[in-house]
Amino acid sequence: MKKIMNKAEDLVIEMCEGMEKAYPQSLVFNHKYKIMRRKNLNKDKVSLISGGGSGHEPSHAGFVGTGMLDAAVCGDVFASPSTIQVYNAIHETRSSMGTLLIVKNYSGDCMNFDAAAEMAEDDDDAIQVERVYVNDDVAVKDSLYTVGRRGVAGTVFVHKIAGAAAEKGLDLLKVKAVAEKVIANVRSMGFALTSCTVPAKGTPTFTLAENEMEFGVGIHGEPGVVREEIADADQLAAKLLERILGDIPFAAGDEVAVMVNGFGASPLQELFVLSNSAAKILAEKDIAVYRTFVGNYMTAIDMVGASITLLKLDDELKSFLDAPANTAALNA
Amino acid sequence: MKKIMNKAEDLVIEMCEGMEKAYPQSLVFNHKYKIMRRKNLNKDKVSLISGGGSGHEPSHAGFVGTGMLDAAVCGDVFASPSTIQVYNAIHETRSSMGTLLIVKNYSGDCMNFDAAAEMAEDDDDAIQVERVYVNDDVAVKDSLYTVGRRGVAGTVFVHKIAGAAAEKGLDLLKVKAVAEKVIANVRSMGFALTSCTVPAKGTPTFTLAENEMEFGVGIHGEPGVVREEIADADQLAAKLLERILGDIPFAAGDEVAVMVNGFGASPLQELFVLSNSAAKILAEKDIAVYRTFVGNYMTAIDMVGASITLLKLDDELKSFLDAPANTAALNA
Amino acid sequence: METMQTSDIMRIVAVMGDVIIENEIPFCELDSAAGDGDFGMSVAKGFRVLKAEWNDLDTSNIGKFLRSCGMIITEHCGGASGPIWGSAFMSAAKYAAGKTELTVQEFAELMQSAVDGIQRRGGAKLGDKTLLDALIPTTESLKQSAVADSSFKKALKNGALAAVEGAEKTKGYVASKGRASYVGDRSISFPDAGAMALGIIFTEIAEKF
Amino acid sequence: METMQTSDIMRIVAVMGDVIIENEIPFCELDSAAGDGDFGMSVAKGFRVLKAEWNDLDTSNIGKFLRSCGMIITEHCGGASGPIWGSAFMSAAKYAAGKTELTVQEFAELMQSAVDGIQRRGGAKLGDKTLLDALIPTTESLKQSAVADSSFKKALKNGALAAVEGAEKTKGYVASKGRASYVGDRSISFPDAGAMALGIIFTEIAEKF
Ligand SMILES: Nc1ncnc2c1ncn2[C@@H]1O[C@H](COP(=O)(O)OP(=O)(O)O)[C@@H](O)[C@H]1O
Ligand SMILES: Nc1ncnc2c1ncn2[C@@H]1O[C@H](COP(=O)(O)OP(=O)(O)O)[C@@H](O)[C@H]1O
Ligand SMILES: [Mg+2]
Ligand SMILES: [Mg+2]
Ligand SMILES: [Mg+2]
Ligand SMILES: [Mg+2]
Repeated sequence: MKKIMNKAEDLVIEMCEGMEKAYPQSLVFNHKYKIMRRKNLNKDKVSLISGGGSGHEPSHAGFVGTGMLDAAVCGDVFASPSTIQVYNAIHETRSSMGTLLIVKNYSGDCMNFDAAAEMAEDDDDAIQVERVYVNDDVAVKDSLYTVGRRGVAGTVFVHKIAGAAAEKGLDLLKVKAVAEKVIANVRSMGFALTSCTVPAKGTPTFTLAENEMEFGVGIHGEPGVVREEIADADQLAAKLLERILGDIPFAAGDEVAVMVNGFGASPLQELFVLSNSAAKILAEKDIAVYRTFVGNYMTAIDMVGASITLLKLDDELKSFLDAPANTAALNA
Repeated sequence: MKKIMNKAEDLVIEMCEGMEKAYPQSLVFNHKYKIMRRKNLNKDKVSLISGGGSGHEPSHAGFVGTGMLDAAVCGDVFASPSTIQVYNAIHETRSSMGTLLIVKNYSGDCMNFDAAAEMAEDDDDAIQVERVYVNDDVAVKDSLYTVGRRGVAGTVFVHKIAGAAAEKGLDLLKVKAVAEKVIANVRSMGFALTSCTVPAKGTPTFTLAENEMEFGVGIHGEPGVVREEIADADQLAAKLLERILGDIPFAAGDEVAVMVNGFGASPLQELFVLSNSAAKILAEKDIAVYRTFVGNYMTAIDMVGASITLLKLDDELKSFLDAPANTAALNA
Repeated sequence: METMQTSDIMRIVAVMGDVIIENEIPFCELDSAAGDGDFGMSVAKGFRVLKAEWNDLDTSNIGKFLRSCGMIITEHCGGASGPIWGSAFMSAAKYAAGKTELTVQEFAELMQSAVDGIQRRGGAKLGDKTLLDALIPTTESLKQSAVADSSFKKALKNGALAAVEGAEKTKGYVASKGRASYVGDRSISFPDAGAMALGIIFTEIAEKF
Repeated sequence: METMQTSDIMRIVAVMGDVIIENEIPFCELDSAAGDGDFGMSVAKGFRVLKAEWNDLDTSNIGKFLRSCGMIITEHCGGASGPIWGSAFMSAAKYAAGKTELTVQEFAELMQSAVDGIQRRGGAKLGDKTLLDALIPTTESLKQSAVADSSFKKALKNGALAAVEGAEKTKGYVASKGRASYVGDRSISFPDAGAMALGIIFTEIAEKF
């Protein structure tokens, strides 16, 4: 393992401290509960909290700021933050309008965010808390008998759009409804050319041969649909889009936002090549691209690979997508 | 080699097309001469052109836009664009105020940008062209008998600050003077934990043992000061800053901008750890950090590693650094 | 009738913590096959804090003791383990509120409360390939021991056997809860990490009792 | 007096192009030791375009022909090679403006113009570990051949020998221009890629003439 770090057990704290020092005007870091929050909270809007295991940088702390999140709760690498951490984040960012928790659909995250919400609602000075669960990864079958699809890069669109809705002053249930509209219309799928390496473990989570890729990989290195031979960028875009477009009814003429998301170690030049391949296919299928995001948004530490996310847009989603945002990782 | 691409020879074109499609409102790509330019040029300000070999994404095309560059000329991977490409960029972005070329100090780049400037000045409808050469890499000895230091991540500060000066309406010689002030006050140094792989070649440029790093590496994988055992983040920051602070007279109380720049495959979590280490050292030395930039700005394709850049600030540089910018890779 | 005192319950939790801390790496390995390999780390993290704060815990009765354990576990166990183990302790604490001793019957009911807490939190049932596949058989066995008027020694021993047996069976299940569920059929043939861990923990508790 | 016609110069450039294209990979390898390994690619790219557009070149005289070569090379050779080889051709073209034949003496002067063009562009001198360490000896040798009234055949042969010898010597130099200069002392013991390439190219031209 070759990493720029000190001790693995200090990595999350040092990373968060580094981030706080880089954005002293806008971010405050709570060491005890590993909460990154906006420095200037607006008590008269719905508070938005997300978070999860670390290792997905810039998610989620990179999206804390005007027009997006109020706080991100940081777990250890790939481990959900605890109930108590989330509970404290709810208190630290409490507003007169209530709180929305944006949870990626993993059982650990769901249980901790749920329990924290219940704790906050049970308090004497109860806080109204609503939750949404992002489950955009079409690599995983959605079924009544499983925990359902995973939440991956599409989460960033939820942050952006629900963030804009909250900033505009919508009430808790309306912000929640907007977030759920995003969730209903966003789908993602990714692939890995190499595994990530969890710092505390020090060795890759899985091993691929020189000509292999893991198609449908998760953002923690979870296995996906199939392990198969590496394809070129045009083929990769076609395979990913086939799955995504097969999962949600898209009609010719629909408008979408596209995110080509790097998993951490794929260079930007390759992400733009992939996004070019995707754009060609969408044009052929007569799906109009309203906006494109290319970069590292929801990473898997240092995995080589990428995902494509499509979000079907209507006028409401478009206006929130275009609204101003001022965060470390996304400015609009 | 595991890369997301189609044919290696099409990579630069496809990447640029992908970029143009992702930013259709602001960018136009000239295929013949591989020039990425602003869609809406302002003919009444000094035009700023940079560029160089590809492989440093988001440099340089990612910094084309309001408040920064008017055009980036894209060479093949790690190869200077040709004189004719640069010449055409000068023509495509000509303004009533003249043109400044921001050149990274490599012999190929210098020769091509120089020759292009001479061609443009020799034309019947001569364009006034000035040049600056960025040479911030303290890993390389500056001497009268060599081509001098290399230009690396500090170039991005030149784009930002000269871009703001041009946007403000300063004349060509004043914009050039501001750019030269940045160059005089900016120093960088980097290290690699692994080599990059040039797509056309398909194998790493150099090989490091599991416990080795190349200290002082260049952004094309050029060797640096010494190959030695990997150090931890605190030690790395100390070693880099020692070189940087040894090269330019810093005094306690000085204010600086810091850039912690990833080389392409180092995850953001590690860059924030490194930036945290650097911040601790600068605080000890009583050097005030005015702003910090952490991310991939001047990459070496898919190299694992990073660099630190310090820019000594005065009030003029601060105001230009803080001025608005609206580009793919930097928004202010 | 034979009863456990607060100090007995404390001893049981102490043994549990020691087994977890000792087995941190093996427990991670159990989670590597089909999960994400952090189970040992996640539980050990919380139980290490518990050990460090052992002398400051409220031990005025069994309920208070279990509640103060539950708070620490909820805060410091990572991932899914925090809420699962935390809600088990919190729910058991509610059952034991004010109690300073427990019969075998009451101990079985306390364990049932733990099961209920976990199910309320995580929604899993028997056969979903989670630690419930060990914990539910243990609880059922304890109930039978109460009916049969067994000693604690014997009840704990049979309970541990039931856990080990239940954990073994998880090899044949497809995971439908937790991270292993993403692997679908690929999870077959690997036992569930949490269930296996409970088998090991309960065996050690029965031996030390 | 023996002279070269425009067609002879065209043949020489054609051979040069063929050698460069054939040796693309070996030339890259020469640049790998201390440079960045793209030299073969950079020059071959331009000469491939030259070959493709060969029938459209202006061949009305030597100056025009070299100028149209120089334009293509300047546009299509990558990296440092574009301006270096481009300015060599453009500068030689200026010398040969309007000429349709060249004596050995004039050919030597044309080569001197190429050297001057490269030096104006890149500022390197003999001993800086660049292709000038081959090209300058070749030019000096051609001048001596002119004084000695040698045939073109002999002049080219001696010129090629001088290039090979000059290129060999670069092994002992520390690079001070071009990318190899960043390596400092580490560049010693590796010859310069550009100089070695000229040795190979000139040898082939002399043989084919
Ligand atoms: N919904 C659930 N109900 C009960 N136990 C569960 C549930 N989900 C997971 N588990 C248990 O937790 C164990 C994994 O814990 P851990 O590795 O800490 O969680 P994570 O999945 O977040 O990495 C599994 O082996 C299983 O026994
Ligand atoms: N200033 C210079 N003058 C003359 N020749 C030079 C100069 N700089 C480099 N060269 C030649 O160019 C060759 C390298 O060309 P190339 O690999 O295309 O350039 P780059 O350094 O941009 O990768 C060197 O081997 C050397 O012979
Ligand atoms: Mg986990
Ligand atoms: Mg080069
Ligand atoms: Mg786990
Ligand atoms: Mg080269």
